[in-house]
Amino acid sequence: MSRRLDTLTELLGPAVIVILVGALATTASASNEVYFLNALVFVAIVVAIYVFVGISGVLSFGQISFVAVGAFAAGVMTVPVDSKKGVLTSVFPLLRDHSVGNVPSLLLAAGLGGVFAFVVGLPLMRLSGLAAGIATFAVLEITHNVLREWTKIGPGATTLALVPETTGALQATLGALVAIVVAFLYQRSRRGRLLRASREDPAVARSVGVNIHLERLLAFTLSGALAGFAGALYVHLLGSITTEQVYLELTFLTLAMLVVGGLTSLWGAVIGALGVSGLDSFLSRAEQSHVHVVLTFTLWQGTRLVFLAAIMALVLILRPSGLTGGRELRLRWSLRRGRG
Amino acid sequence: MPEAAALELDGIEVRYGSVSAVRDLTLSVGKGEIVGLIGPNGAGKSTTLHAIMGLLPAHRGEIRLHGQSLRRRSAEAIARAGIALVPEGRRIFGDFTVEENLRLGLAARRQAYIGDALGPAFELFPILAEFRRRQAGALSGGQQQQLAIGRALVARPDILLLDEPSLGLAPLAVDGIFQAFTEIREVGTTILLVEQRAQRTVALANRTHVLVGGELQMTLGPADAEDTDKIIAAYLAS
Amino acid sequence: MSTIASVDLQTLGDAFGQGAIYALMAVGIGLVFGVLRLVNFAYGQLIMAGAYTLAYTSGWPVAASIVSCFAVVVTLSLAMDRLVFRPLRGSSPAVMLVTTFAVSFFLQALALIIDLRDGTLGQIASSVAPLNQAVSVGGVDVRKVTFVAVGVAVGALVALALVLARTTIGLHTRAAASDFRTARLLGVRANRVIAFAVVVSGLLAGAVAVLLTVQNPFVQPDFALEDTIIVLVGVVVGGIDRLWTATLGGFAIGFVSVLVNAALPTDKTVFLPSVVYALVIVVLLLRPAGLFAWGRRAAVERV
Amino acid sequence: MKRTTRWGGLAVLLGAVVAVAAIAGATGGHAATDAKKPIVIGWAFDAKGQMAPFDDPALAAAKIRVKQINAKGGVTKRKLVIKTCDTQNNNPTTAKACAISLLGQGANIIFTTCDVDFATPVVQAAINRGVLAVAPCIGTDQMGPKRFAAKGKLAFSFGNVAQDEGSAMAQYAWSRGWKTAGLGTNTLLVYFKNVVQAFDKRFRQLGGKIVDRESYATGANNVNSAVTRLNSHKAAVYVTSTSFGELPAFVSGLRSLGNKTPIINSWAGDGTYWVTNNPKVTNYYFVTYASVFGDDPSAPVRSMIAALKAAGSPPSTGGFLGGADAIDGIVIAIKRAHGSTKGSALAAQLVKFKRVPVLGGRISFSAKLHTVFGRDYRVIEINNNKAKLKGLVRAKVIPKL
Repeated sequence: MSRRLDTLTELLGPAVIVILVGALATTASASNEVYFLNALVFVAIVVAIYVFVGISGVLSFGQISFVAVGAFAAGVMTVPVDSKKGVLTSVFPLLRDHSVGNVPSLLLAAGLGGVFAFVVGLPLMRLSGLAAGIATFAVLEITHNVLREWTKIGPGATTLALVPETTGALQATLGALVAIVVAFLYQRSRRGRLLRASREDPAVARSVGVNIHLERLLAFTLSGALAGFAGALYVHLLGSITTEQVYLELTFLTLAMLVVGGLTSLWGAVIGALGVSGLDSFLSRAEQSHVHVVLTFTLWQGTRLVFLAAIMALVLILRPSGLTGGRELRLRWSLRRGRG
Repeated sequence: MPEAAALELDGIEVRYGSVSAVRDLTLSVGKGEIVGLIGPNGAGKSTTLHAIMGLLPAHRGEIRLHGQSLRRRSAEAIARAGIALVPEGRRIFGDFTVEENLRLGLAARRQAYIGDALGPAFELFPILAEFRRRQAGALSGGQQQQLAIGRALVARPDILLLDEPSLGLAPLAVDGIFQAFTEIREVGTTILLVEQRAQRTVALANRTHVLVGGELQMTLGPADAEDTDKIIAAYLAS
Repeated sequence: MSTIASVDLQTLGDAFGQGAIYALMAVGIGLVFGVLRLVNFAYGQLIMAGAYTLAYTSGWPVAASIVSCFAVVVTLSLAMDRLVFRPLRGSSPAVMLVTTFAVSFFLQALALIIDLRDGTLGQIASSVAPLNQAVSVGGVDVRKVTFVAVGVAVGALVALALVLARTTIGLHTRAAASDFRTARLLGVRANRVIAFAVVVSGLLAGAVAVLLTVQNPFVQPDFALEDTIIVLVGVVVGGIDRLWTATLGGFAIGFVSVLVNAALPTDKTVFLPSVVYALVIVVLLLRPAGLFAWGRRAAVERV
Repeated sequence: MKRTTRWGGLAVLLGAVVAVAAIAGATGGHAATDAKKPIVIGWAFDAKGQMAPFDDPALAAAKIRVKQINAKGGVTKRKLVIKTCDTQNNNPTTAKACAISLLGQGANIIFTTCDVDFATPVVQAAINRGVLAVAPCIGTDQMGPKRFAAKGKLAFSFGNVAQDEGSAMAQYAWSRGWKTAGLGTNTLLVYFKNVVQAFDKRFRQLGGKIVDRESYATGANNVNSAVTRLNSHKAAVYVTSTSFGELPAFVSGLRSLGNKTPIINSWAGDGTYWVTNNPKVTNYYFVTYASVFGDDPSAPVRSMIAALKAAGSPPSTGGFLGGADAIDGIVIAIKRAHGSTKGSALAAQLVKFKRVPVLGGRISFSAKLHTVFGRDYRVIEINNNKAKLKGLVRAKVIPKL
């Protein structure tokens, strides 16, 4: 009974909070709505990273490559054809002469992200530890370099503009929910549990016949698909994208969100993404003008990042296991602790 | 006892999470004594040594060195207070030379030394002096054990804790090690010896405590060494 | 014909200079990793702080300017250890790494505020610029900084090697890097060893700040950030578990980047990162424990 | 104890929600329709980030210009008002929120930051709503239909277009009798690349010879290699377009190798804030909007610089002029559109600009080029770290790239 309730809250907790943020977005002013939608898109990105990094325990700096591929694929394929002829002059005719709608672009991004992750993961998932971290980072660098310099597949170093801004409150909320539900189903599935077991003890997992390489590859691919999907949500939110926007800074920021929230739980991924985005938006607004929350806050111009970084560092120093302690949301607490 | 014992454990309890590995353990080691601690695997022998070294906190009870509580002291501080542990598996630095390994032992030495600082090790185990420039990892198992004991001795500790020093050694090497214990005692160093070789330990030690399931089961004297039944009974008493 | 040969020698000089500077950074990063098992992403910001110090003191006598650079970097390095690394000891590697991201961003954001006070972004540090001048070696112009960088790197590495091999603190540091728990059991003082590593790594960062400003005198908040990332990659590729393999890794990635850049046709140099990182992936797949970690198995499951 | 840790997550979450919710309570204004109401210029810019050194002086000059115009009664009897919003180092989310917020406050025209990539979220927010988007100093042809297709009709920049600048540089080099050139392209920005490409094309048209083409990129750590290779190709002039750390690295790198060949740079190389004391910067040229070194030939420009100094924001490069020129240009367009501030009406006027006089001189736009061309560039030479006006040059041809 209590276990079933736990299963329920594990999914409902993140879902409810995301719907709440989505609902708040619709009540906010047009300029503030952007911040809420941005937070929801970040939920999707961080959950995508969680599906691999959180569940497998292997650190990857490469997941933003899949966000980038998703964003550019969805972006390039949704710019109207008549605009493309003028602005994307050097791309392959196939890309220049066809466009797809919003939903197909999201699916396309997810598919491409997944395929790319699978291809990359095939050799790389043999690695673990720091070697895996650096190899995935190399993937990020190469992806960025190619997207930036190869003008046959996109705008190259210039901004991809004119992307339809279809990520409104509804799409952002649904998108975040999709990521959460997929992550939940995966971590509850047999394969997800096997991979998690291999994180706790690779030797034991191997000895009972778990093919760690295969399980990691699966999670990597799923994570890549979700990341591509999240990238599509992102480009449809901003209406434009540059290669710099889906590169180092986003990689560090989203990883920080995951760790601040709690690396090892879906709840942690969601809380980290919302918490840090919320704090960032709050500081951003406080720098623009006064913000009233019980007290009135005003920030000196230019200090937002100083405070954001300091607060993140402080959270990690005081609570190294993250805001949620890396545990899923549980409403009924028994006296026994989760870990034996 | 008029004088405080060199080392006293007073009703200590050590826990791993919610499981207690050692319960209500009280024992004392007098100056210059060898005290043995034997018992089946998982009885809490190593745990006891780790608690003494401050590697694990004592959940309850008190550990005293010369009457002074060791509560809240770090491992490095306890080492410098005069307790040396020869850890299970020896834990020598295989990439380092024999001499470097011994010099590491000096980290815990309290007073300045005259002459060869590594003397205590070389006197006891001349082979170490001969191999001082060799890589420690290249030594045989018995020699590595001698190195680990020598490394502990150069700190000139008041109390030497040994965690299964004979484990995995050839019989001849075991004889050498046990011989060394007697010599170490003769210099006045107190020894708490955790061992699996029950009979030899009982024969050597002033007293030998049998630990079963984390609790003190029985205490044997050297006279009991020949009484195999008694020792077996103590082991099975869980 | 003669032009090509001279370009090659110059390129080789540049490659050695770059490799030497990266080797110094690799030691700084590797030393702290050795005792703390912490990958310090914020290492570049130590160098950045040193470079800003050089810029803001460029009116001073060169010696005073360099001394203050070292003072600032070492102080910041110790402060980082005290305020961030020490509370994090024993945390998971991922948490430690991500915290150093935050520290890195914090320091960059702070530098941006300080720098922008005069309405321009970037400060010039040119007190040591004469080192960038060239000397003619066999008809080829080679920058003095190349020799200085190689000289400083070799000197610093030899000195460090001697300290590590011959002194007590060196012995204790090596022991701590190899097995911290046992070292502490033997009475090795953790704080002293860590302080040693942190100070030495700070001194190296100070030296790198001086050398990097010679080549690139314009100091901005992201100064040395790119270099740090590349060196971190190089360190892991070389083998982070040991100081020497880590150092070689740092040297190799600096050296190879310059050579690959020179080998690429001009219109393809934009793909330099792809080539270098593809090499990184290949090496990691073939030798996951590190390119120079002979006879070691890939059992490093740390992050 | 355990209880608090377990509920800690929820508490933090609740806090976050409250914080986010607090942001929701903002204002939304209504567009001014009354002819007597002021003309609102929404200025989304980077106040304290990387682009601040470009954006801040442009805004400061624009503010002074607006004050001067308002003192004379404004435009078609309407006053000009500048409302600003800080895009905080051009964070794309903040930039978009800024643009929407300024439009919500009734902005008739939206100004944006001096880099087209950073500007895009703001530009799109404006042009999607039919509002004119203006950049004071973007230097590529991207601020217009080339980037934003049909909607790009509403996007303009008062910066000088790279093609024009590179062409002017080539003309100047040729006029000095420099017949061979070595090119160093910083591939980071389209602007950097276009300047050098335009130089390349125009210089060869004039009969010059390119002896070497090297490239490097900010952040790729390869400027030294490019310098080394350029040094081994003797040329009468080295050409680059760069700023940031690569500028001093490029110049002092060549000089340190004992190479004394003239170097010419675009507006990107304006200012002396970057010069190194050792080796000193010598024989270095650049073209720019205005000389900030006290010797600009135009009296109005000199007095604008004086006004900026008095306002406490002395300009470090000529780029400030884009801010003032943009205000002048907008005012002329509004007058010619009979007081309309509709994006399409203003754009229709702007594309007809042919050598229209503004504060900094005469400027032109065309249906294709929404970025200024035809300016009289100030050629400045730095010798021994001292900058001095050397002459003026205007491009005769705008090469097609």
